[in-house]
Amino acid sequence: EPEIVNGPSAEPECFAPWAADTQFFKFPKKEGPYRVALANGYIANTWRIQMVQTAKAYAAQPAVAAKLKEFKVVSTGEDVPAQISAINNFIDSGYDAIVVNAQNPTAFGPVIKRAKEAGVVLVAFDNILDTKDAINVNVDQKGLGELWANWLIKHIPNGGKILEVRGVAGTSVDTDRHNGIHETLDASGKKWEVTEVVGKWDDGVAQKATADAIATNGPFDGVTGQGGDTGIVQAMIDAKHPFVPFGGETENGFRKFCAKFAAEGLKCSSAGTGPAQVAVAIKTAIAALEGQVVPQAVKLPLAIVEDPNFKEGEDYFPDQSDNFFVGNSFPTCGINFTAQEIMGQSKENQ
Amino acid sequence: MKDWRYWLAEQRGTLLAFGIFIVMFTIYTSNHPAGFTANVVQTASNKGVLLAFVAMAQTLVVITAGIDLSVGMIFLLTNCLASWLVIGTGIETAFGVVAVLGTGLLCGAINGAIVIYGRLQPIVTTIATGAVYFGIALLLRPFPGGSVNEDLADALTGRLFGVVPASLVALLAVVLVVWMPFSRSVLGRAAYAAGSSEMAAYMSGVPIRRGKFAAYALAGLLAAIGGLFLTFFTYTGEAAYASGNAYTLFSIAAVVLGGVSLFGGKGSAIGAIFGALAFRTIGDLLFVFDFDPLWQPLFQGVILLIAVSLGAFALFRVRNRLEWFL
Amino acid sequence: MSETTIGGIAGRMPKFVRRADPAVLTAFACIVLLLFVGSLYSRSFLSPEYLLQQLKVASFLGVIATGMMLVILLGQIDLSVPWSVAAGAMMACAAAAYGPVGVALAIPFGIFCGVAIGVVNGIGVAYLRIPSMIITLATNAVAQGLMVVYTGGFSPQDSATRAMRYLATGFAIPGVPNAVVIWALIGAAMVFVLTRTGFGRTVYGIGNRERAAYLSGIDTRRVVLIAFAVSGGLSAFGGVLLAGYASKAAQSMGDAYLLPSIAAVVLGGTSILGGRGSYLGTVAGVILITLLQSILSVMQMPEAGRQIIYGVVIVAMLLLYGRAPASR
Amino acid sequence: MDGAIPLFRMEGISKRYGGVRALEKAELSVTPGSIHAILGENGAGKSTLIKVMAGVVAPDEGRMMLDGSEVTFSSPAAANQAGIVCIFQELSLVPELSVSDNIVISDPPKRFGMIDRKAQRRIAEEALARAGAADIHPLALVKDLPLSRRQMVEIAKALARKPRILILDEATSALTAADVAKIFGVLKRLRSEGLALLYISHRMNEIAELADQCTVFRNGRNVASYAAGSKSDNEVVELMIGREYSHIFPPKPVRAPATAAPVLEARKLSWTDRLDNISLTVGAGEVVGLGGLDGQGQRELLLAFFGVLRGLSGQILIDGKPVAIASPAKARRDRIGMALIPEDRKTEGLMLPMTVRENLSFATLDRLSRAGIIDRAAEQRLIDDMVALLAIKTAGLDIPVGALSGGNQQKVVIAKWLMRQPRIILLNDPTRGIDVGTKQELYQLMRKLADQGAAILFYSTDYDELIGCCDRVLVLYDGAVKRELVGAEITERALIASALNIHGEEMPARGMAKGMAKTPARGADA
Ligand SMILES: Nc1ncnc2c1ncn2[C@@H]1O[C@H](COP(=O)(O)OP(=O)(O)OP(=O)(O)O)[C@@H](O)[C@H]1O
Ligand SMILES: Nc1ncnc2c1ncn2[C@@H]1O[C@H](COP(=O)(O)OP(=O)(O)OP(=O)(O)O)[C@@H](O)[C@H]1O
Ligand SMILES: O[C@@H]1[C@@H](O)[C@H](O)OC[C@H]1O
Ligand SMILES: [Mg+2]
Ligand SMILES: [Mg+2]
Repeated sequence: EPEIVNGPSAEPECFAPWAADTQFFKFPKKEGPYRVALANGYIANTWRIQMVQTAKAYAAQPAVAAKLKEFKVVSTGEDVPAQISAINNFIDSGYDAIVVNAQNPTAFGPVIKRAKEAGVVLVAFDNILDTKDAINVNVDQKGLGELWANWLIKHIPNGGKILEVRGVAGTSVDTDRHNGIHETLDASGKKWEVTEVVGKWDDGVAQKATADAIATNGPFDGVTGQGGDTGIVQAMIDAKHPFVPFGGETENGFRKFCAKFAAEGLKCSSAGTGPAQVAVAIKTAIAALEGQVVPQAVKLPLAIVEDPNFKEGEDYFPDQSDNFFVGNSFPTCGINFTAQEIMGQSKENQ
Repeated sequence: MKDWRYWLAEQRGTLLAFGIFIVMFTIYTSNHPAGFTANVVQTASNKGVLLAFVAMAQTLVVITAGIDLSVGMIFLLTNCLASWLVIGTGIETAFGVVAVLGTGLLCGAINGAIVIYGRLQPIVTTIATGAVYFGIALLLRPFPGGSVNEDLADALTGRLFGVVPASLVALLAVVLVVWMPFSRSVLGRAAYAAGSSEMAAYMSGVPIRRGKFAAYALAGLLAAIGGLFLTFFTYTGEAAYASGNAYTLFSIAAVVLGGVSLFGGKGSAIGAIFGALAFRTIGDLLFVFDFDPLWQPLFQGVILLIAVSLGAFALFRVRNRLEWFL
Repeated sequence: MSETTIGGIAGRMPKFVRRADPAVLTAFACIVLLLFVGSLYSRSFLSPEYLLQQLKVASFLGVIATGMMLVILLGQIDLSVPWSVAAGAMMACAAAAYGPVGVALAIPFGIFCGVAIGVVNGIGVAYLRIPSMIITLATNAVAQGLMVVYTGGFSPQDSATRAMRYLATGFAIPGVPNAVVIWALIGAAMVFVLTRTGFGRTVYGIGNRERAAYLSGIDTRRVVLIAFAVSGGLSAFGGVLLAGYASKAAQSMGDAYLLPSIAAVVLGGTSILGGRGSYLGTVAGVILITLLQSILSVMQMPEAGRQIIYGVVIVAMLLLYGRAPASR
Repeated sequence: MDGAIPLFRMEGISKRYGGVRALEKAELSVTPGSIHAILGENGAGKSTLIKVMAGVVAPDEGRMMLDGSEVTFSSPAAANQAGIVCIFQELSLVPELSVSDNIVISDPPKRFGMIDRKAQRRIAEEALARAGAADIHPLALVKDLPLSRRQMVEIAKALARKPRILILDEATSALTAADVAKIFGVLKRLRSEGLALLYISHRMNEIAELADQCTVFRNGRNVASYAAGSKSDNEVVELMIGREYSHIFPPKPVRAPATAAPVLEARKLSWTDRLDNISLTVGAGEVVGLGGLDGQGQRELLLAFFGVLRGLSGQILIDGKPVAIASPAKARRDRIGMALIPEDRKTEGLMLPMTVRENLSFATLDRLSRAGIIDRAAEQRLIDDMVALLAIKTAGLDIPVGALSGGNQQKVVIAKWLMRQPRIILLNDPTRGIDVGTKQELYQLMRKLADQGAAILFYSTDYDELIGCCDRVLVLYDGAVKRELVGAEITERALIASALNIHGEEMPARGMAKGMAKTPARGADA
């Protein structure tokens, strides 16, 4: 059970508190090296694969490796109870810290209780936990929606027709982003007509939904999409829809399009946080085990690139896969992976 | 042939599933860093029991030579409902439990009514009703959340006398209260008979419609018991489409591992329970072996492939090739 | 729509339509009804662009459902569709990373990977007599595992080749998307195989009574194996087309095709028990599912409502024409 | 016996299936304490009639009276309730359930609302014993029993329901003489207990032995009713088929001793514990019968030749050369040219929902196709030939074969193989359930095929057939050939003696022998 202490935290640049009222934890210092586990849920998409690869690479960095006795990763799939059981097993097997990408933000109450009793540090990232009893390494999803909306407001000064391609219904990530977009648009005082379709964070689904929307409700003056952005642009190209301002995530494919068609009107804001946040989460866990002060909720910086700043070889990689998420580094935390080195790593190792 | 040989022949599927489970679970616990402890068993049984309930549900329908692709969605729907209703005072909680179980029963009854009285094919009927149930679940819980009577939840996911997992006891109770009476009732036999040969059963004056209807309805009930336990296990409700589908597909795998014939008329829910527990242990094995994380899904797939292929060994004993086609 | 109208229309139609099952005709009537409903909602619903666009999207499902139908006619099922689709797409794109030869072989290689999955399914079902419902589930898991390993370990190339893009989105015939042409070709081949070849007859025969087919001197196991291989190949080809459409491959590409492909086949009047069904029905089923999905999508209804309507409409349509005959 | 008051009466019953008139104003009266036989050729409407009676099929018109008051049955269960119990040929046993489950299936004994398994077993054992089938274990699964045992279970099941009216639709068609004898004993006892029995069979001798009253059906109508024994077999058959009838069996040729190597030969064939060192030959032009009690390995022997069994030891030779036949696909190839008419036409011979056309050409598709594509004109020609050759009665080639009557279905099975012009024809009890007229055609066909050079191996449960058709008969007992009967040696007495594995001239006890000995169809045999 951590002590609740006053800030600031160690490495305040990296461990930025989420909000002014965020609490700070100080766990009893444990002697290293530590046994740390990563309990992932879903595995079968590029984001997650990239995340797992980054976690491995981070744990293998000499400075980090020196602090770790064991680093174990288990992916349990979409099933929440399986993930809960995996965490319980980690607790029972005496791991010191467990890093979680939670399948469900609210389902881990019993596990959090148990971790607390056992004195295990629990750090959630990406899909975080609805709790004040575990550490959350958090992306400002609502802020992301606000950012995209502001981008559209800026580029479509008189209001107009917007296509919003949403993510997976029911997830907090989707809801937060959606709310951020709408609150900001409404607050702008301009007239917006928003067509919502569901793209499920998937290029294929998003592409199809976009194509349908263009055919029945188009053309649009601006587009915002969370995930599946490459597919959305592709659908616009296929339908010969004019290029319009676009607020989207950080897929390499999307950024390639943004760079290529900027002159024709595809003015993009590309923002999000890459899978490397797992490294921040591990770093936080180790800091907590070392008895350093850490915020209960860490706010991750957004990796933002906006038109006209898309730089080849830095913000996007024309020769590389469309699928990975660019922006894999958190310089403030000393985490500087490029996505390609992560996704290419085992090839080079061979 | 002696009586016990007939019994053995009848139970072969169940015994094989039991054997597979024991072997896998032994491998698991003997490699587990914590060993064979009450905690480890409790964790495994809490997880296993959920699938076991859904697999029991699937068994009932499969026995009638049908298939229920909506069990996973009923499981989700009742989970979402329970996260609203199973809370508050003892009376309120009890009412909530009854309402949740009643809802499951109703969903199953709707499936049954459409398949039997509407004369539609079960597979596509339940794909469609599954979508409806999921839609309702999403209405109930657009976002994960809600709560449950935690005392009840802890009691049912905890341990009795410090050793016996309460969830296993609950599973046993359901077997005794739902499965045993059903399988020995006239309706249960009608369900088996209809699954084995509907025409013959009809000609023999067996109440096939009622038997099948009961099977579908009880399947809904069992899925709801699963949904209730999911709520106890997670304290919340969530309409997660992928996980609903996953439970449906897993339940089919569990049923087959448990020796229940997908052609109907043969098998028991007990076998399906062991099939479910064995299937769940495949996932647990990841935990005790040091696999590269990226190879884990492949490992699970291969183990599943091997497990489902075990039954094929019986093939080598077949001396009359016509037996392939039974 | 009354029976007489259907009959009247049918009278003027070509022979193969007149001989079609009334269920299939009703399914087409349902399509007209859906279009009508859609047009109430949005004018552009009946525009040629929109309809062609729907047909194009339908053709991916159509290609996949063709394989599914073959397997269902045998009384089996193929649950490995999701990762067969994904593997086809991913492996085709992967091949393109290996120089001009790779680019040239991308499409066949993608299909080949699907065929390989199908062959494992077929061996399991035909030679090991494992129920298809479970062996295909297992191979799906294995295929997923392989793709995860591949993605994590091999710096994947996942952009579609020009040829793939052309197949999915180009226009060889002005106004008709290539994907539609491809579906039509595959459909025509399937109709031919099912109605004119010994293989097709055998498929129906096995679906009705494998024992009798075997005792008629048919190598039923080979037929089952081939059917699964074809199903895997068509799923993978669907994946190749999807990758062409999206210009890239992604892991979860196939997830959205499993249940709809089964639903489409059954909505088209094919018996899930095997041995009965016509390809025309599958065409109707595919169009029905696609239209329904797209109407729900443009209606901007929240997901929950969409799911409910989707389910209710399918049941309603089936009650209209998909009922089994009464027992007496 | 005042059997004059009808217990049950059907008046003006009609039933149409599409264009087919299965029943046309049919009448029937059933009196207690008597056995009423129903005769008629295949498709005459017998089964339909009793299905109406048993609540399986709803009639289009007509009425039924039980004890003088009108009744309608909405389901088989309702008919059961009224005391009408029917033994359908093979449709009404549930294969995955045990024998005892099946016997009590419509009304299992209960305790605390659940099925009382002990009581159930008791009832089953009693019923099996009553049916003379105590050898069947009540826990055995029905699907594991051979057809003849299943029929015995059917009968036990019917008896367990304590019927007032018991209907048997070809219930003995797969039974051996010994079983038939037992069943007849039971039926006669039931008659004396006052039950009304309806008996459908195509075996004239059975009817002669059992029936008190006979009704002949033709084209869905009852064309004649008469007291048993008041008409000669010839007259009866004429009533049934509407034409004169003589010489059931074609004359056998006088055979010259075989010079060429036998077409089909087995040497020391053994398989599990079912086939034991079997050696035999079948020459071109020869009809060789397989006799013996049912279940002595005859079926397995045919399957062994046809490539269905694994782990055979011994040798199979075709034209004197050893061959390995690993599947029916290999067996039917030109080099071997074998055909098997299987035991159960519904599950092994036909694809019931498929059309007559598709079924007929199914085994010949390889020859009818070029590059996999079926030559439809050639297909049509062959089908036309076969339909003509076997006089298959069907409303068209594009209706489901399942809509044909049993006998015509059987003809389709045979035709589908004759289409390949096989050199070796294996027949597994091919006349089961088919009417005398059709049987006669079949016997003639067999002889014709033999004359054209085919080698025929013919298993039958009907001794008359073996006597009438075969040049030689091999009698099997416990998987081994116990005796070979040639030419004039093939007599009923010899068949029975060797079937029971009795040596010399001693014969079984009188009652038994009478049951076994089925008097040859009088007046018909040459
Ligand atoms: N369900 C059905 N659908 C179509 N036709 C039918 C059906 N049942 C019976 N028939 C037809 O009705 C007629 C009478 O059939 P039924 O089975 O009563 O004859 P049967 O006298 O029992 O013949 P068999 O001696 O071959 O058993 C036949 O022409 C048959 O094809
Ligand atoms: N699905 C069906 N469609 C058309 N006709 C059918 C169908 N099922 C049964 N029949 C008809 O019902 C009649 C009786 O069928 P059933 O299977 O009871 O045969 P049976 O008379 O009892 O036995 P057998 O075949 O030995 O004569 C047959 O004449 C057959 O034509
Ligand atoms: O945060 C999301 C991540 O959890 C999912 O796996 O991929 C898409 C991301 O937007
Ligand atoms: Mg009949
Ligand atoms: Mg008959």
